[in-house]
Amino acid sequence: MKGKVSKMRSLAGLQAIPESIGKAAETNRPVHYTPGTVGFSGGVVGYAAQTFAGLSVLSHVSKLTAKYKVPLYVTVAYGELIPVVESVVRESYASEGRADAVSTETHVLYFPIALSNAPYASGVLGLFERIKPASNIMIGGFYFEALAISEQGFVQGAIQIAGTAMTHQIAFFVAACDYTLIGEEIFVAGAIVSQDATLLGSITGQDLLKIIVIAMLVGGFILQNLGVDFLSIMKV
Amino acid sequence: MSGLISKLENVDRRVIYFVLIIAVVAVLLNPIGLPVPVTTPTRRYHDAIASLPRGSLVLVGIEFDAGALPENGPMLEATMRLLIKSNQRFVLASLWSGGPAVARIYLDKLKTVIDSSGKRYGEDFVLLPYLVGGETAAAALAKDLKNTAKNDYFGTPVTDIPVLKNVKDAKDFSLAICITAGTPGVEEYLRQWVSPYNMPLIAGALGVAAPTYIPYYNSGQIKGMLQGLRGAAELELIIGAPSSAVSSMDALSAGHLVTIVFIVFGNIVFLVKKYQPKGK
Amino acid sequence: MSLPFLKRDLPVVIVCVTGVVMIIGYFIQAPEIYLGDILGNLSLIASVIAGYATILGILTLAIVHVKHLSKRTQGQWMYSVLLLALVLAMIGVGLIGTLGTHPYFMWFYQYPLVALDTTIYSVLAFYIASAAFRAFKIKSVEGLILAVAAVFVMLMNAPVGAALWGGFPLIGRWIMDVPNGAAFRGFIIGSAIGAIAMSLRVLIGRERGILGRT
Amino acid sequence: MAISMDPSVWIAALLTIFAYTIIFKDNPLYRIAEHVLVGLSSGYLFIVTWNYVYDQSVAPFFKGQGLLVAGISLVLGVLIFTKFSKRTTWLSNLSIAVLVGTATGLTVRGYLFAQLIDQVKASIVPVAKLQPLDLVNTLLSLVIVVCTVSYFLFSMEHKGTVGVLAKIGRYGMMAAFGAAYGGTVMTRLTIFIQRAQYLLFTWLGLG
Repeated sequence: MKGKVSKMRSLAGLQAIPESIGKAAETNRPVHYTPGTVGFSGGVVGYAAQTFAGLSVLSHVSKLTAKYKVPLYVTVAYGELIPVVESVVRESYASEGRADAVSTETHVLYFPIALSNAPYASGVLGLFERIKPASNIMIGGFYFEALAISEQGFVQGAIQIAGTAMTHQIAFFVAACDYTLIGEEIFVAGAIVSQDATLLGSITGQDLLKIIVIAMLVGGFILQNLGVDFLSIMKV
Repeated sequence: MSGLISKLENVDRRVIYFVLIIAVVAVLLNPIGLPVPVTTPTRRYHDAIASLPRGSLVLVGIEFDAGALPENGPMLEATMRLLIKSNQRFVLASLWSGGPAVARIYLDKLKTVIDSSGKRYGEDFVLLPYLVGGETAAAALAKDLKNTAKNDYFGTPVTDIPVLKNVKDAKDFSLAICITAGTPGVEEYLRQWVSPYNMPLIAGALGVAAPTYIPYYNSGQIKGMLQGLRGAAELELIIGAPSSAVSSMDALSAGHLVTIVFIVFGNIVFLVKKYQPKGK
Repeated sequence: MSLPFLKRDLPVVIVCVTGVVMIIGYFIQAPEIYLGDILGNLSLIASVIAGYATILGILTLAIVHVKHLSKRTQGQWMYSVLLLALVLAMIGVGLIGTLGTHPYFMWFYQYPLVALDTTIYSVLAFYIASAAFRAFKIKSVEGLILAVAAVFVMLMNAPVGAALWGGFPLIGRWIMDVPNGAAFRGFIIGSAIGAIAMSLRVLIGRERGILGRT
Repeated sequence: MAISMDPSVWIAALLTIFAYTIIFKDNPLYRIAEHVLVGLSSGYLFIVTWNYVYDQSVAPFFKGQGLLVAGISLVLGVLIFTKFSKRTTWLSNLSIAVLVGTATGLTVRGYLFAQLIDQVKASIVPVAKLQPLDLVNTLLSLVIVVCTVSYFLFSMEHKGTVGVLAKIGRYGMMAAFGAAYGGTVMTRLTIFIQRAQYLLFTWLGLG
C-alpha cells in the first residue's frame, strides 16, 4: 500500500462542498457548519465517532472558507467541542496563511442542550434568519434538529450538504437537503478529501471487512440452514 | 395554464402550515370519533397488569422526561389508572433525571382518582428519587433496592415505607413496566431485570422507537407494548377512561391526511407539468 | 520532556492510552491490576471533565451576549439582556436551598421552559409536511419508492388509514418489517464498520481535525 | 369552561405562540421566545451540571474520601478553561484528550457489539419451520441487507455486479427512509396536537 494512493469512488456530496462555498463567496453570504449534536460524554457518547467524522470534514471546509475568504459560523451543542472546533479552524486558517482572519471571519457559537435539543435547534433557527447562510453543511450525529435546521436552511436558499449515520434522521436529510452523505459515507469523507495514503488505505480495509461480512451473512445463512450451528460459533 | 401550474407547484409552504393548523384545530374542537381498533400488543399490555393477583407489587419505570410528555405522559396516566383500578401496589422509579418531576405531575393529576380509591402514598405506592448511573443503577435496583434508593423522593428512609417493607430485590416484584423515550430504557430493563430475574416486562414506547422493539416483543421478552400515542389511546379505551390520547386520535388522522394530500397534490401538479405538450 | 512533546504528542498519547484501556477493559477481567476500578474511575473523570466543559460552554454563550450588550449591537442587545437576566434568574433560584428544588425553579421549569421546549420540538409537524411536499415528487424510481413507502406507513399509523382501506396497515407493516428493517440493518453494518475504523484512526492519532493535528 | 385566569398558563401559552411564529417569518416575538428558551435552558443546565460536578470533584475534599479521583477530575476539569488564553490553550487539549480517548473506547464497544455483530447475527435465520410467505420475506431481507452493504463499498466504482447490487441496496434504503419519514409524522404531530390542546383547552377554555 506504501506510496500508492488507492482510488476511491467519488461522493457527490463531497464534490458539492467547494461549489457551495464558492457560491457563498460570490453572493457574499456566510457558510454554516455543524459537527452534529453528539458530545464526548453522557448518554450519547456511543455515537462519538460521528462527531469525529464531522470534525474531520470541518477541517476541509474551514480550509476552503479561509481560501475563499468567506465568513464561517460553526455551531456546537456541547462545551467540549468549543476548544476542539476552535483548534481545527485555527490550524486550517494557519495552513492557508490566514491565521489573522480567525478572529474576524470565524465564529464558534454554543447553544445548550438541556431538557432536549430544542434550545440548540431554536438558536440555530434564529441564527439562520439573521446570517442567511449561502451554504449549510451538517456532518455528524443528529437528533430531531436535523429536519428543523435543514428546512430552515432551505427557506433561506442555502445549498445544503448533510450527512449522518443516525438511523432516525438520515431520511430527513435525504428529503430536505441538496446533497447527502449516507451512513458510512460520513466516515470516509474526511479521508477521501485528505488524499492521505494511510487514511485511504484504511478505507480499503473497511471494504475488505464489508466483503467478509457479506460472506458471513450469505455463508452463515446457508450453513445454519444446512444444520451447522453458525450462530453459536459467532458467540465466541 | 402553465402559469397557474407553476404557481401551484411552488405553493408557499405557509399555505401548507395554515391548512395543517386549521385541520388539527377544527378536529380537536369537533371530534369525529373515528374508531380506534385495539391492537394485540396493547391488549397484551393491559392483560399483563389486569391479570395479576390483587395487591401484586409492580415496578413502574418512568424512563422519560418532560420532552416526551406528549406521547409517554398519557401512557403513564392510563397505566397508573389501570394499576389503581386493578388494586395493585406499585413503585415508581426513574433512571432519568427528569423522571420524578414527571411522576409528580401525574400523581397530582390523578389525586382525586387515588383518593377515591382509598389508596395511600407509602402504603400502596411510592416514588423513588432519580437513580444516577443508567444501566448500573438499573442493575443495582434489581439486586438490592433498599441500598440503591436509601430514601424515597420526599426524603423518607425506605425502611420506614410500608409498601417496601418486605422488598429485597427484583424477585419481590410481579411485573416491570418500562415507559420510555430512549436510553436508558427497554434494553437496560431487558438486560438487568428480564434476563437475570426472569421478570415479565411490558413497555410503552414512542412511535418512532416502537418498530425497533418489535423483535423483543416477537421473541416474548416484552409481554405487551403500547406503541406511540395510538397505543395510549387504545389503553384509555380498554380501561374506559378516554382522555387526552383518545381525543388526539382524530386530530392525528387529520394531520396525516393533510400531509398525504399535499404529497399527492404536489405529484399531480408535477406530472401534469411534465406531460403537458410543450410549446403551447 | 520538551514543550513540543507536551503540546503536540502528549494529547495523542493520552487519547491512545485511555481509549485502549476502555476497549480492553470490556473484554478482559483483570482484578489483580484493578482494571475494573480504573475503567469506572476513568468514565467518572471523563464525565466530570464534560461537566466543566458544559460550564465553559455556558460561559462562552454568556460572553457573546455580554459583548452584544456592551457594543449595543443593533437589533440584538436587548434580547441579550433578556437572555442574560434569565440565565442569572434561573441560576439564582436554582441555588436557593437544596440545589434545584426550590418552587420558583420548578415554576421556571414547568411553565416557560417545558412550553418552549416542546413547542420548538413540535414545529417539526409543519416542517415535516412542507419538506414532504417538496421532496416526495416522483422524479425517479428512487423518488417513487421514497414517497410510496412514506404514504403507506403514514396510513398504517393514523387510525383513518384502516378506516379507508384495511390493506393500508398490512402493507405499511410489511414495508416497516421487510425493506425498512433489512435496509437499516445494512445501513447499520456499514456505519458500524466506518465508525470503528474512524475510532481506530483517532486512537493512533492519524485522524485529521481531532486535537488540531492537520 | 372559560379562559384561564392563571398567569402561569398565560405565560406558557403566549411563549408557545411566540415560538410558533418562526414558521412564518423571523420576528421580534420569535426572538423573545428563542432567547427565553436558550437563557432558561442555560441556567437549568448550569444548575444540574454544577450539582454533579460539585459532588464529584469538590465535595470529596470536605469528606476526605476519594481524593485521588476527585483531584484528577478537578485539575483536568479546570484545565478546560485555559482555552481562553492563546498561550495556555494547549493545556486544555490534555483534558479534551481524556474525553476523546474514553469516548473512542466506548464508541468502539457500542458499535462492535450492539451494532455490527448483533446485526449480522440477526440476519442469519433458520428457515425450516417458516410459512412460505415468511420464507420469502426472510430471503428478501437477506438480499436487501447484502445489497445495502455492497452500496457502501468505496474502493470500486458502482459498475457491473457491484453496480447492480448497489442499485438494489439504494432502492432498499429509499424504502427504508420513506418508511422512517412516514413513521415519524405521528410523533411530530402528537407533540403539536398536545400544544394545540394546551392552547385551546387549558388556556382558552374551549371545548
